[in-house]
Amino acid sequence: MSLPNSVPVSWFLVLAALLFAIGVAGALTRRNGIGIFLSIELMLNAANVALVGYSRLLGERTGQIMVLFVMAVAAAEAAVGLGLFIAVYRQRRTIDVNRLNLMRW
Amino acid sequence: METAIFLIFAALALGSALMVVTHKSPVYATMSLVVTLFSLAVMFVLLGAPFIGALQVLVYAGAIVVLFLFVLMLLNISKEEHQQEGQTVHRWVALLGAGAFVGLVVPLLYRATQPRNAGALTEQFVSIREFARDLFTRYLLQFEIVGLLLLVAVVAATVVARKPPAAPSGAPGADSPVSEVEP
Amino acid sequence: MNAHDLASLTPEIILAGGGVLLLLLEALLPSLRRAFTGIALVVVAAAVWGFQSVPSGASNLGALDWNGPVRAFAFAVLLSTGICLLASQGYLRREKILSGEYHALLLWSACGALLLLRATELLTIFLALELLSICLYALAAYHRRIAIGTEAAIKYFLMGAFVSAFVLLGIALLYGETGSTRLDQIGAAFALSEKFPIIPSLGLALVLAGFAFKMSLVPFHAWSPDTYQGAPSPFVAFLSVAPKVASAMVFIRLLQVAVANPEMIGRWSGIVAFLSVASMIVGNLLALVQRDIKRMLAYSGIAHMGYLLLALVVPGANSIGPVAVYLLSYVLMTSGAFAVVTLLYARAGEQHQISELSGLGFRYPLLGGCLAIFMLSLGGIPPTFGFFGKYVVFMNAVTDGRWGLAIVGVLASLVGVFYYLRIVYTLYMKPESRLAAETSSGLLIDGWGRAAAILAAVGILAFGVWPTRLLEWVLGSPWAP
Amino acid sequence: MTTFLDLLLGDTLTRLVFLPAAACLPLLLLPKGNAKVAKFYALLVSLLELGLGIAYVAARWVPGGGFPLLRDVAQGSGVGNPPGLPWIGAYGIRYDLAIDGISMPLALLTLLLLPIVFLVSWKGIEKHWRSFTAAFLLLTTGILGALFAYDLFVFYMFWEVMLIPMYLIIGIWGGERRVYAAVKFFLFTMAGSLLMLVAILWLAFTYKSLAGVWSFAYQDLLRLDLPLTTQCWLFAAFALAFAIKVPMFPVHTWLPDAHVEAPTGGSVILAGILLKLGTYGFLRFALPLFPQASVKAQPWLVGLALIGILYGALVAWVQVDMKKLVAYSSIAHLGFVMLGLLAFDLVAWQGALLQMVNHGISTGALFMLVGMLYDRRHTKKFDEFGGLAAVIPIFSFWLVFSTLASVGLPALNGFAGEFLILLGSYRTLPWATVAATFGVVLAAVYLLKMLYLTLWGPLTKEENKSLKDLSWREMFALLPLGVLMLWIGIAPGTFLAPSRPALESLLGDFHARVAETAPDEPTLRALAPILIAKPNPAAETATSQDGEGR
Amino acid sequence: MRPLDLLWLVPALPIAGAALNGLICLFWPKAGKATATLIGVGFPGVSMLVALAAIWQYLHGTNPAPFEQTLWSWTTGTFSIPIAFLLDPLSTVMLFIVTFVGFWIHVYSAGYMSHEPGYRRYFAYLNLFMGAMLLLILGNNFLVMFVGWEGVGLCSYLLIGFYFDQSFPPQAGRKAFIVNRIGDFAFLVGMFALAAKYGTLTYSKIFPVVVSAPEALKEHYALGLSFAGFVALCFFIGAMGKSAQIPLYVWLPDAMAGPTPVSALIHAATMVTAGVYMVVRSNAIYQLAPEIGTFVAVIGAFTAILAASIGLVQNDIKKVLAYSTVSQLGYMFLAAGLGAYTAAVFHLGTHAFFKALLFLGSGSVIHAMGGEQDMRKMGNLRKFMPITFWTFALGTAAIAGVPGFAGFFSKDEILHNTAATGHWGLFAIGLFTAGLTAFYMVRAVAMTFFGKFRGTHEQEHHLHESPWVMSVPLLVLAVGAVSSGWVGIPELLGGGNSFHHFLSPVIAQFPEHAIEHPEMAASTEWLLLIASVVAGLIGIGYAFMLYGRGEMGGAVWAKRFPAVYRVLDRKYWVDEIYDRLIIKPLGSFSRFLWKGFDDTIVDGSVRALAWVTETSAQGGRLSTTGNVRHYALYFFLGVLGLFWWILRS
Repeated sequence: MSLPNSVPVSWFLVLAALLFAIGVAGALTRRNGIGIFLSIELMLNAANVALVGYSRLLGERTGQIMVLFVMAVAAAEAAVGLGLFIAVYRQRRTIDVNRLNLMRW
Repeated sequence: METAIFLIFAALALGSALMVVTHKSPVYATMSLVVTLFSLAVMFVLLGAPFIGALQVLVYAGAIVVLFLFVLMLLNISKEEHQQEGQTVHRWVALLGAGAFVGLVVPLLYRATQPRNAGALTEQFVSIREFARDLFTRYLLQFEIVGLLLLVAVVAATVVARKPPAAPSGAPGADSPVSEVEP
Repeated sequence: MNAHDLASLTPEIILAGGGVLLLLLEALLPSLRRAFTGIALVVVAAAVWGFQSVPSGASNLGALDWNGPVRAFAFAVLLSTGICLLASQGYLRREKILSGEYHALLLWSACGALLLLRATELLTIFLALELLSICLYALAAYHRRIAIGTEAAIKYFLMGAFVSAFVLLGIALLYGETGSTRLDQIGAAFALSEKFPIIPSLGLALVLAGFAFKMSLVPFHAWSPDTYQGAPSPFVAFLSVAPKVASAMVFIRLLQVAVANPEMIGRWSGIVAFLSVASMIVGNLLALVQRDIKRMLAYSGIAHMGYLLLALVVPGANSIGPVAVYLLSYVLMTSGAFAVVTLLYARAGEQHQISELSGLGFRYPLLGGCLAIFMLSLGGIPPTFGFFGKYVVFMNAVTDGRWGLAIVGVLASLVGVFYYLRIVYTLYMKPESRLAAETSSGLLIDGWGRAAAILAAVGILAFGVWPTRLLEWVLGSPWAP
Repeated sequence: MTTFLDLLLGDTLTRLVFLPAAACLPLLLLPKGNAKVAKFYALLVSLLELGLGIAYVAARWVPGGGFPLLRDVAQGSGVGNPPGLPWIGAYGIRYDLAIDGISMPLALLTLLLLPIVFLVSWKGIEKHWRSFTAAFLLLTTGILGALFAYDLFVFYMFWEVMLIPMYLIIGIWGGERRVYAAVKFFLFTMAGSLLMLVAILWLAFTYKSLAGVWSFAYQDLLRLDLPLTTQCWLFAAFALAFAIKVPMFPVHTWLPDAHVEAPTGGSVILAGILLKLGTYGFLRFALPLFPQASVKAQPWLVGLALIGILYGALVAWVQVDMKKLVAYSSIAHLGFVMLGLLAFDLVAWQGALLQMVNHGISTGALFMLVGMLYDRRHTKKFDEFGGLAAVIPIFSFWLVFSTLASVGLPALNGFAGEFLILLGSYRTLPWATVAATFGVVLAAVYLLKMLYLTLWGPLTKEENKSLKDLSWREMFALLPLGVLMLWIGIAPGTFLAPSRPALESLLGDFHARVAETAPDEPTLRALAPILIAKPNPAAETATSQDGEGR
Repeated sequence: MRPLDLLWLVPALPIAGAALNGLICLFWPKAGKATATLIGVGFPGVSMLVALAAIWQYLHGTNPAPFEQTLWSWTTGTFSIPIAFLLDPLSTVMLFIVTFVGFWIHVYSAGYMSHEPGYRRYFAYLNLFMGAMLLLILGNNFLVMFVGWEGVGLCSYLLIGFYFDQSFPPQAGRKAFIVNRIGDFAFLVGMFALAAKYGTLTYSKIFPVVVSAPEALKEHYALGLSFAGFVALCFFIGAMGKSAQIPLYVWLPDAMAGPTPVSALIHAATMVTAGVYMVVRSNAIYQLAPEIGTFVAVIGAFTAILAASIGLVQNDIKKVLAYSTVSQLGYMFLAAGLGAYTAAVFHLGTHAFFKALLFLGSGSVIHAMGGEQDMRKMGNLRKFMPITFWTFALGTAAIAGVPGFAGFFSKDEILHNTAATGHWGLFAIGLFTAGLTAFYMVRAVAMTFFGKFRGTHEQEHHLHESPWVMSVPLLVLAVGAVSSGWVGIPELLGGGNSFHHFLSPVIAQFPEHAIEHPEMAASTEWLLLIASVVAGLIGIGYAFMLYGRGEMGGAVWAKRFPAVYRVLDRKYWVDEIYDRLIIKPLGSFSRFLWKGFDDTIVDGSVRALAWVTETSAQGGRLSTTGNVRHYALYFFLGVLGLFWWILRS
C-alpha cells in the first residue's frame, strides 16, 4: 500500500505548536479546574501530533508507540485527576482554582 | 486532496480547541474537545498512523472525554463563575506568553523541517503487526511500566475519590475549615 | 527481555510486587494493618538487597542504567521511603486512616522513582515520571478529611499534568530532531551537529524545565510549599526528597546530553547557574519569613536544590559524586525533619506553626534533639552530614572556577542558618506555650517514628564525622552517562 | 598503623580533645531531675581534663626551652608519609592534631577555665544542668580541636563546632534578650567563617592544581606562594572570619549583646577563649598564609585595632550596665592584641600571645565577679549598686584586684602583655603605638568608674545592705585566676619562654616571605622548616605496640 | 651575709606586711589592732633598719661603684628586662628619705588612725605604698621604676579613697589615678622610644651609651624634637602627673581627702617627688635636650607661683599645705630643668622632712580638733598643744627659708642656680614665690595657733596634746627639718656643699660639653642670698601683721581686690575648665559614640541589612499566591526564559 504524501510534515508540526499554545493559554486562563485539565489534554494532544508527525518524518515507529503510551497515561491522569476534583468538590463545593488558596504566601 | 483535508481538519481542530479554552460552560468545552480529538484522529491517519487514529477515537474521545463529562455532571458544574477583578494582568501575561511561544517556536519548526521531506509511506510502517511487534519487544519494559501505571491509577483513583473515613472522635481539625494563613 | 534485563529490574519488581502484596493484604487481611509498615519496610530492605543482583551497565535495550552513583541515588530514594514508612505508622494510626493502599502507593512511587533515575531513554523517563507522579498525587490527597490535603494534591496534580505536557512536547522535539529517544544517541547527535542544534535544545529545555519543576527549582518551584504544607506530614518525608533525587539524576543526564556539543556548554552553564542562584536566593529568603514549619522546609528544600546545582554548573564526570553525596545528606535531614514534624504536630489539617514547638526540646528531648540536629545539618554546620554535602558542592564550584557562585551560595546559606536556628531556639529557648502543652495530648509518638528520627540523626552525625568511606565510594565510582 | 582508637586511648591530644565530648554520653544516664549529680560530674570531668592537660604538657616540657611542636601522629601512612591519620582520602583531608608553644597556653587556659565555669555556675544556673554540662564539654572539644588542628579543614570543622554549644549556652541560660543575642552571635560568626571556608577551599584547590594531590594540611598550604591580588582576597576572607571573632571594629556589635545576655559561665568562656581564637587565627593562619597581603593590609587593620582600643574604651566608659562595660572593655583589650600581631615583631607577638592569656584570665575573672553580683542582686545596672565595699569586702577585694589587672597595673598580668605589645609595636608602628598607649589611660578611666559606681561611695540601696560575701566555692573559683594574675605579672618570663621558638620561626618565615615579591602565578615553595615536628613519644609507643600486636 | 645583699628585703618587707595585713583584714576581720600595728609598723621598721645598714655599708664600702642586685628576669629572650635593684648615691638619698620619713609616719599613723575603722586596711595600703615607692627608687631600670611608679599611684588611689563610704574621697582617688595615668602614658612612650633605640631599659646600659655617643640623640626624631628632646619631654610629662605640675597638678589638692599621715607620706614627702627623682635619674638625656630643660624649669616656676598664690587664700589647713607642696615641687623642677640636679634632690630631701612634719603637725591639730580642718575655726592652739605648735613652727621656719633651717639652704641653692644660669625672670618668680610661701605658711601658723580660739565650745573642751606615738615622730622630723639642710651648706657660707659632691657621680659628665658650672661673683651671691632672706622675712612679717592677732586680716585685701580674691579662691577655675573643656565633651562624645554611632550606625547597619532581607522576603513571599494558575504561569514564563536564553544569538 502506498499512500500519497502531499502535505509537508512541518505543517503538522506547526499545527501542533499552535494547538499547544492554545492549550497553554487555556490552562493559564481558565479558572475551573476541569477546564484547566481540558486545556492540558489539548497540550498533550498537540504533543501527540508532533510525535506522530516526527514519526512519519523519520519513518520510524517509536513516536507512534509513544503516543499509544501517552494515551494510557492520559487516561490514568484523568482518572486520578478527576478523582481529585471529586474529593475537592466534596469538601469545598467548588473547583475554581482561584478559591483553592487556603495555602499561600 | 490531502492538503484540503488537512486544512479543513486543521482549521476544525484549532477552532474547536479555541472553543475548549474559551467557552464558559465546561460541558461545551468538553464537547469541543471531542471535535478536536476527532480532527486530530484524521491528522494521524493522514500521517500514516491509522491505528493511532483509531485509538484516538476509541480511547481518547470515547473513554477519557466521557469520564470528563461524567465528572462534570456529577459535580454539576454548569458554567464558570465570572472572572474576578484583578485577574486581567494575569490573563494578558498568559496570552502574551502563549503568543510569544507561538512566535518563537512556529517559525523555527516550520523552517527546520522544510527541506527534509518525509519519504514515501511503506507498508511496513503502517502495519499494525509490526507496530505490535515493536511494542512487545523493543518497548516491552515501557509497556510493563504502563501496565503498572494503570494499576496504580486505578488504586489512586479509588483512594482519592472514595468518601473519607469518619474522623476519629474528638480529633481536632477534622473537616473543619482551615484557618487562613495570615500574610 | 532476557534474564539480564529481568535481573536488572530486581529492585523495581520487588517494590512493585510488594505494593501488590500489600494491596491484597488490605483486601484480604485488613486486621494485619498494623503490620503493614513492617512488611513495607521489609520490601524496601529487600529492594536494597536486590541492588546486588542488578548488573552494572545498560539493560533493557539501553532504557535503564546502573552504576555506582545511580546506586547511591537509588539508595537515597529507598532511604527516604524507609524513613517515610517509619514515620507514617503513628500518623496513620492517629488520624485513623491506616490502610494498605498507602503503603502500596508509597512502594510504587519508590519503584517509579527508581525507574526514573535509572532511565536513559526518553519514553521510559516519561513513563517513570508519570508512574511516580500519579502515586504522589494520590498520596498527597491521602488524608481526605483535611481540606488542605486535597487542595495540595489538586495543585500538585494540575501543575504536574501541565508540566507533563511540556515534557512530552520536549520529548517529541528531541525525538523528532535527533531520531532517537535514547539519551546516549541523542547526545551523539548533539555532538555531531555542526550547527547549533536549536530545536533539540528547545526540546531539551522543555524536558529540563519539567525536571526542574520536580526538583522545585526557581522559577518552577511555586507548587512545593503549598503541596508540602497540605500533604500528610510523613508522606512529605518522601515527597520532599525522592522525586528530587530521581529528578536530579535525570537532570544530570539531560545536562550531559546538552553539553555534548561544546558550543552549548556556555549557555547551559548559564541556565544552571541562574537556576541555582535563583533557587538559593528565593528559597532562603522566602523560607526566612515562613511561620509554618512545613512551608519553611519546602522553601529550604528549594534552596538546597540551588546548592545542589552548584556542582552542575559545569557538568562533568566529577559532578555526579558531589550531587550524590549532597542528596544523601539532603534525604537524611529533610526526611528526618518531616518525620519529627509528623510526630510533634497533632493537628494534621491545620498550620504547623513553628511557634508550637516552643520549649518542646526539653519536653521531648530525643525528638527535639534530632530535629535540632536536622536543622543544624540543613544549615550546613559541622560536624553534620549536611556540612559535608555543602562542602562537596562548594568545592566543586570552586574547582570549576565558579567561586563567585560559591560565595553567593555561602551568603545564601547564611540566611538559611537564620531560619534553621529559629527552630532550634524555638525548641530550646522559648518557654513552652500553653497551646503546646494542650495539644501534646493529641500526639502519638510511637517507636517507629522515633526510629525514623534516630536513624536519620545517627546517619547525619555518623557521616558528619566519618564520611570517609561514603565519599570514597561515591566520588570514586566510575560514571558513564 | 596507628588508628584513631589508639590515639583516643593514649596520652595524646586526641584524648584531650575528645574526652569532654565522650564525657557527654554518661550524662544521658544520669538521673534527670538531680542537678547535683550533674554538677559534681561536670566538675569531676573538667578537673580530670585539666589534670590530663597539665600532665600532657608537663611530660613534654623542656625546662628552660621552648615548648616543642608535637603531633599526635608525626608520620602517617600515605605516600610521602604526611603527618596525621587519613580521614577523607578523596580530598586529602587528614586528621592531624599538633600542639606547639602558641596553642599550648591557650589550651591550658581553656582547661583551667572549664572547672571554674562550673564552679561559678553552681548556683546561678537553675535548670537543665545536664544539658549545661554537655554544652560546655562539647564547647571544650571544639575549642581544643580548633587550637590543635593542623589541617585547615579540620580546623574549620572544630571552628564551627564551637558555635553551636555557645549558641545554646547563650540562648538557653541567658538573660532576657538571649535569643536575639544568641542568633546575632551565631550569624555574625557564621558570616565570617563561611567566606573563610570558600577561601580554604580555594587554597586546597590551588594546591591540588599545583601539586597534583589534594591537601588541606597546614604545612602544605603554607608552601603556596600566591599572587598578591589573590592573597589579598583570600586574606580578606580569613581576616573577616577572625576579625568578627576577635571582634574588631566595626564587626563587634554582637559582642556586647552576647556578653550581656550570656550566663556567667558563657561570658567567661566567650571572653576567655572564644575571642582569642580570632587572634589565634590571625597568628596561626591569616598572617603566615598570606604574608604579603598581611603587610599590605597592615595599615588598615592597625587602624581598626586602634579604633577598637579607643572607641571600645570610650563607649565602655559611658555604659550603665556593668557587664556591658566589661564587654566593651574586651573590644579595647583585644585591640591591643591585634596591634601586637600586626606589628610583625617578636616582642609584640610574644606580648600579644601573653595578652590573649591575660585577657582570658582577668576579663574572665571580671565576668565571674559580675556574675556573682548578679546572682545576689539579679541586676547588673550601676544604679543599683554603690558602696558595696562596706558590705562585701572579699568580693570588693577581688573586683579591685581583677580590675587592676585589667587596667594594666604593673606587677599584674595585664601590664606584662600590654607592655610587651606596645614595646614591640613601637619599633614598627610608633605612632599607632602612641595612640594605643593612650588607650591605657582610658582603661583606667572606665574601669575605675566601674569600681567607683559599684564599690565606693555611700551605701544607698537598702537591698545591698544584706548582701552575702563570697562563699568558699566562689573564692575557689577565683583563686587560680588570682594566682595567675599575680604570677604572670611578676614573672611573665616563665610564660613567654615556651612560646618563643614557635613564634620566632613563624615570624622568621613570615619576614623571609615578605622579603620576596609575590609571584604572578601561584607557585609552590619548599617545605617551611618551622613545621617539622618532633614525634610525639606517646603516640609513637602506641604505634609500636600496635605494630607488635600485628 | 652583707646587709647590701639583703637589699631586696627593703621593698619586700613592706610588701609582705601589706599582704599579711591584707589577708588578715579580709579573712579575719575581728583580729585585734595590736597585730595590725605590729605588722604594719614593724615591717617597715625592719625594712628601714635593713636600708640603713645597707646604706651604711654602701657608704663605707671599699668599692664605691654602684651596687646592683638582680633577682630574676622579668622577660627573657630578645628583649630581656631584669627585676634588679641599684644602690647608687641618688637612690641612697631617696632610700634614706623614704624609709626614714616613711617609718616615722607609720609610727605616727598608729596613733592618728587608732580610732578609725579600717585600721588594718590602712596599714596594708600604707605598707604596700612603702614597698612600691622603694621599688621605684631602687630599680635599676625603667621598668622596675615604672612598676613602683604605678604601684605608688595605686596606693595613692586606695589611700585617698580610704574613706570609701563617702562620695568625695573615692572620686578624688580616681582623679589622682587617672591624672597620673595621663602622665604615665607619656612615660611609657618615652620608655618605648628608649627601648626601641637601645634594646634595653637598664640605666647602666643606657646612660653610658648616651654619654659616649650623644650625637645619636640629637638627630631629629619626632614632633620637631631630637631623640633626647622627645624622650625628655615624654618623661617630663610623666613627671608632671606624678609630681603635680601644671597642667596635671589638679589631683593633688583633692588628694587631701585621704587621712593626714597619707598626705604627709605620699603627697608631700615621697611619692610626689618621684617625678623629680625620675628627671634627675635621666639627667643624661635632659642634658642633651636643653630646650626641654628650659621648658621644665618654666613649668616648674609657674607651678610654684600659681600654687603659692592659691595657697594664699585657702582656709583648709591641709589645702594650704597641699598647694604649698605643689609650689615646692615647682621649685624642684625649676632646679632640675636648669641642670641643677643636685639642688633639686637637695630640696627634695629637705622638703621631705619639713613638709612631712607640717602635715603631721596639721594632722595633730586636726586630731585634736576632732576632724575640723578649717583654720577659721581654730586659733590659740599653742596653749593646748605646745609640742605640735613648736614643731610646726620649726617646719614653717624651714619652708619659709629662715636662715639656718633646712629650707633655707636648699631653696637658696635653687635660686642661686637660677640666677647663675642667667634666668633672671625665673629667679624673680622664685624669689616672689619664696615670699608668698613665707606669707601663707605664717598665715596658717597664725590662724591656727595664735589669736583666740574660734571653734565650738565642745571642741575647745576636747583640745589636747597628741599622744606620744604622734608627738615623737613630730620631734624626730623637726630635728630633720632643722638640720637636714646642713649637709648641703654652700661654700659661700663656709660649708663644703658635701651633698653636691656626694651626688655628682650620678650626674652624667659629657666630655665634649661639660655642664658650665655657674660662677658668680661672691658679692652677687651674697646679694641674692640676702634678697631671698628678705623676701621670706617680708612674707613672715606681713603675715603676722595681718593675722597675728587672730583676726582675718586678709579680708581687707579680699575686699580691696575682690576679683583677684575670687580668682585665687576658685583656684583659677582650672578644675572647672578641665571639666568643661575635656571631661564633659568627652563624655558627650562617648555617649554619642555609643548611642549615636555604635547603636545607630554600626549595629544599625547590621539591623538594616536584616531588615532589608526580611522586607524583601516578605515581599517575595507574596509571589506564592496560592493560586495554581499563577504557579503555572511562573513555570511557563520560566520556560519562555529558557527559550529566550537559548535562542539569544
